[in-house]
Amino acid sequence: MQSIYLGLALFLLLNLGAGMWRVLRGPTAPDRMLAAQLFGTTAVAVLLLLAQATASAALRDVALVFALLAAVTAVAFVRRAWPGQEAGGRRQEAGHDAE
Amino acid sequence: MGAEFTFTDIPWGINLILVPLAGGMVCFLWPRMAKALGLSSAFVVVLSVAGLGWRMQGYGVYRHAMGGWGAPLGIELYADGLSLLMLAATALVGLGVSVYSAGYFEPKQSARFWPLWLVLMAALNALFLSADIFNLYVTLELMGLAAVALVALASGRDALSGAMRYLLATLLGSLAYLLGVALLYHGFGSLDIALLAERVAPNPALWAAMGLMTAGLALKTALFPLPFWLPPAHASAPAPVSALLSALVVKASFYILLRLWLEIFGSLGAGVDALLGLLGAAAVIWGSLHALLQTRLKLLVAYSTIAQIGYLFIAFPLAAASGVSAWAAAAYLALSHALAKAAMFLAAGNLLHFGGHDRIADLDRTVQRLPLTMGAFALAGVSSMGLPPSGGFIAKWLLLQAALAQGRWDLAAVMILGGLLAVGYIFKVLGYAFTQATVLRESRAVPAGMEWAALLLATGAILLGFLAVPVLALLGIGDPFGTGEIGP
Amino acid sequence: MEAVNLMLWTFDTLLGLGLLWVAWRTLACADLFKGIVLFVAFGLLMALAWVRLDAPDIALAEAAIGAGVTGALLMAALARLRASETDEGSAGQLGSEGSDAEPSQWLPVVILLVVAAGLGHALLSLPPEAVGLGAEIAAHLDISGVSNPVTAVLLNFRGYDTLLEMVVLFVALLGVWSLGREIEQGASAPGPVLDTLARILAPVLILVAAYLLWVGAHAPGGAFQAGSVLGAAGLLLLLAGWRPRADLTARPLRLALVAGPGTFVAVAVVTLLTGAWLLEFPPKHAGTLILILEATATLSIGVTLAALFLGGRPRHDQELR
Amino acid sequence: MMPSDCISAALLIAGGIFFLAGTFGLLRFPDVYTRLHALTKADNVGLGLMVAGLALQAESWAVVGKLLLIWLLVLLAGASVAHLVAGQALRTGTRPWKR
Amino acid sequence: MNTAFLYALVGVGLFSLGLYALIVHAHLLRKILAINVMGSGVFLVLVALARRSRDAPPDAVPQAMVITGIVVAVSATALALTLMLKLSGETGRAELPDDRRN
Repeated sequence: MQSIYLGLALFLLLNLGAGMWRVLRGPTAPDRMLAAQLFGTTAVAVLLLLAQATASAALRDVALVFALLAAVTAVAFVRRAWPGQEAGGRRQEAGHDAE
Repeated sequence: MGAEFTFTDIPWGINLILVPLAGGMVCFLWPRMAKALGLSSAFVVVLSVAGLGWRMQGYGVYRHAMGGWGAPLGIELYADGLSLLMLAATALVGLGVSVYSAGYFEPKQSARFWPLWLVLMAALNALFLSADIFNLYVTLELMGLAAVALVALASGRDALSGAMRYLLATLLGSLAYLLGVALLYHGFGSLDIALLAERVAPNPALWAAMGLMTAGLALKTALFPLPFWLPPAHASAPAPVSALLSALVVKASFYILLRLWLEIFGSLGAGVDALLGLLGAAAVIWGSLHALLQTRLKLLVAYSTIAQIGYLFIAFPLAAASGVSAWAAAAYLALSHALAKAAMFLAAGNLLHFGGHDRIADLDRTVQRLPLTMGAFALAGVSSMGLPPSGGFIAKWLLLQAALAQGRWDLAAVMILGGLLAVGYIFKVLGYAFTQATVLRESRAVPAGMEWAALLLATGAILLGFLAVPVLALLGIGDPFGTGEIGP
Repeated sequence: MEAVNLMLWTFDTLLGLGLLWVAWRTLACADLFKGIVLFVAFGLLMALAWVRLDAPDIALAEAAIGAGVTGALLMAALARLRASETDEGSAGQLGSEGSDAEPSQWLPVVILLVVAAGLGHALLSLPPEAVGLGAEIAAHLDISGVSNPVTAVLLNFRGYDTLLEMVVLFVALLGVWSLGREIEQGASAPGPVLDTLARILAPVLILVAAYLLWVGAHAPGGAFQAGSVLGAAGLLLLLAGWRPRADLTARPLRLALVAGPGTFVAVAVVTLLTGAWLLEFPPKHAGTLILILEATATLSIGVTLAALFLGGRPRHDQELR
Repeated sequence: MMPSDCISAALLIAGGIFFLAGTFGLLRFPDVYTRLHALTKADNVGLGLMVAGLALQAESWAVVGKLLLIWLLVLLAGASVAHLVAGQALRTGTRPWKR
Repeated sequence: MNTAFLYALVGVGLFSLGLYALIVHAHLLRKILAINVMGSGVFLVLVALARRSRDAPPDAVPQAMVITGIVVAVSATALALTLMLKLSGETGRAELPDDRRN
């Protein structure tokens, strides 16, 4: 059973690496943010698997905090980093965000 | 306790940390009381340092095991003569700056200044008392953030960019220091300086830790060639803050460096201290020349700080070669420079307040109009130039003696050249202060407290010229420099 | 067993390389927003690394602060930066970013390679057996008042560090407040979804904070983790457009901000008066004292983080009272 | 291997496949709205299956509860964030992809 | 290679990467990110080296130091970000003046 947990954790880590491509590619800010969201979920799964594999219950608390904080970051993104101005949106789409 | 509680039992060392800390928090809660609280805290700190000195004279070094655990598990406070000297500098400069600030800041600024300053005072005292390398890191960060926030109290782009540059430099220095802490802990299994001193053996980890910590602390001390952050931060800050930074904050990181060298890195040999001496010599020349070229008074004083820091580092090769007196000279210089430089910045602040500018060429006839301030500047200048009678003279004389005794003519020549350049830039200011103006400019009155604070600090720097014997005796408590004797 | 070890080894290697790669992309990419998202991902990977290093306490702190609060702080700062730069009409400066992204200085590269090689050599030369204070801690854990060794170190053995560290947070807040008032953000109304989300998540966050605080005595968790989660709750409420009532942002807010360090100083004074040493907890009461310290520290850390997120003094704060 | 082990292994692997599908969608789908769709697959179903698989192995009901709580939180956050991102994307003028 | 040394070397790598970025980038937000990456590297070294002997229980002192360090880092980051915003409000750009050479 342990090798299944660890194998899956390893597989999800590789999955994370693949998702990183979307963060790098974009093209729009929400694309990057969605990829980060998937990162959060994947990390939660990895932590739960490791918790079971290494019999350390504390990792489930880490996963819990992850799940909560990923939501806060995403809300911060929607409310702040992506203010919803026409101009800002178009510039982001063009692929090189303004500072 | 009750009946048995005596004067000796008062925890002087602890007061130095807790009183300003509590004062700072109360200031934040009740801003109206800030000024009164700040002044009384500064006063209590002076009393506590006196009490600590008195106790140490009777009973030797001061130790306090935080939490009662003691090293290696817990953190220990430790004060010997060197710590006492730095604490005294903090207390005296702190009192002077506090008196000055009571008149300097507008009410709004005052409410922001006092909590930050009191926390900075607590951080400095905690730093000088700490005997634990990680605790030193925390005090370094506390000191750095408080200092940056204080610089940013002056609005305007110069102060903000100065503060930002300073923040980045201080964070970088702290991180390098912390990586050194990691290497020392994992190499030798302790965070306590005394225990580390027993355990260290020259190996790559010790070398790497030495490199990281020396570089990080040298950056924070603004040693040449890394002083780029100092002039903008020190020159654009409010005057009392400039005084605190130049007099105390850069000395604090120098103090840690000195401690580490005395206790831990001393065994690593001569190559590095020769390099530090070379950088120090370069700093003396570079800083003095830049000071001479400045047209703004506060920038001139800031560059002069870089030169004076150079002298501190010249002590490294001299002390490594033989004499203890080089270390004593460096400590003496740190103390007298603290007083003199604080006085200079406060005097510069008075001139700025008075005329609305600090252009050196336009300091016309300030001697007649602000005699106390110019007197303070002149007296502080005497100490900075190293002329007798002053603390600066004693320190540089000791250093020069050490250099000559070892045949280091090159270092001696640098010191003399630095002194001559200092004469140049101090007299440049004084010269303009005596000139007649064709038109009288508008001016604002300077509160008496601000003038007297500067003058008293400068007088202190001069008085140190007469107190060499007792001060060096105090410095010898606990034998911080590792031999049986101290002084000339 | 071999297969398990190989998998763990592969996991570690991939994670390590991933950390370096994400850090490199974070710092090298031309687009700042992308950099921030990558930094959040970096925090996530760091938390996994802490787990692999048997440091779940740090993993919790990293998950809450590194990947959460810092990410939100950075995003809010970037949004404000863009707003201020468009206000200045500095559209002409957009081009400068390109030159910044392609630094071609070889001297720093050489120096840093030398530094990295030297440090790597120093690390590898360390003895293979760790020399630490693990045994010392284990020997004193039963009289520390808690059974989680990390909490014992933070609140008892090295409690003085923690006192100063609470003050560091306080100083950062003083600095931010002295730089000016909060920067108003012209964000649109939160809308029903965000409002509902905040209404559900904020209480959960507060409950989780309380849980972490309580569990910290005997399992991973404690004041910092709890405080950061509490801070995240505050952040979420602020993001959902909630603002504290005017009468709360004056004295009560300031009291909450100094509660942590203030209690620490108060306890320090009491221990000094009743015992011989500062912060010396009698073993019988150590557990209670630590809980009191942690509870107030959690409150202060949470409130301070939320206040730092505002980026300045709240609107209704009166400075001179 | 016990029968419960087999079931939970199957559930875990199925969860892993959904994660893979989510990443694949994130990489291959043409615009932010369709990618949102992919993301929710991983969030809801992938993590759900993994949680189910791990819950079968859990040593106590408290652990099962915590696992469920984590899943619910991720679900809630994922759904709200998807909604917010989609709404904001529409408002900022990102056009849905058309064939 | 031993896990402990692997992560410690990654820590050194992060420290160096961050230092490089701190030196060559002009934009303050990047400099702040660089400082944070450097900090993470230092923390990693601190904790990883304590795991050299895997049989013993983890050493809590480095872990406590890192938790302290993380709080210090977030404080410094918050102050730096506010300072950066003030500066860019004042000068119109989030860079240090004549910082092209550094």
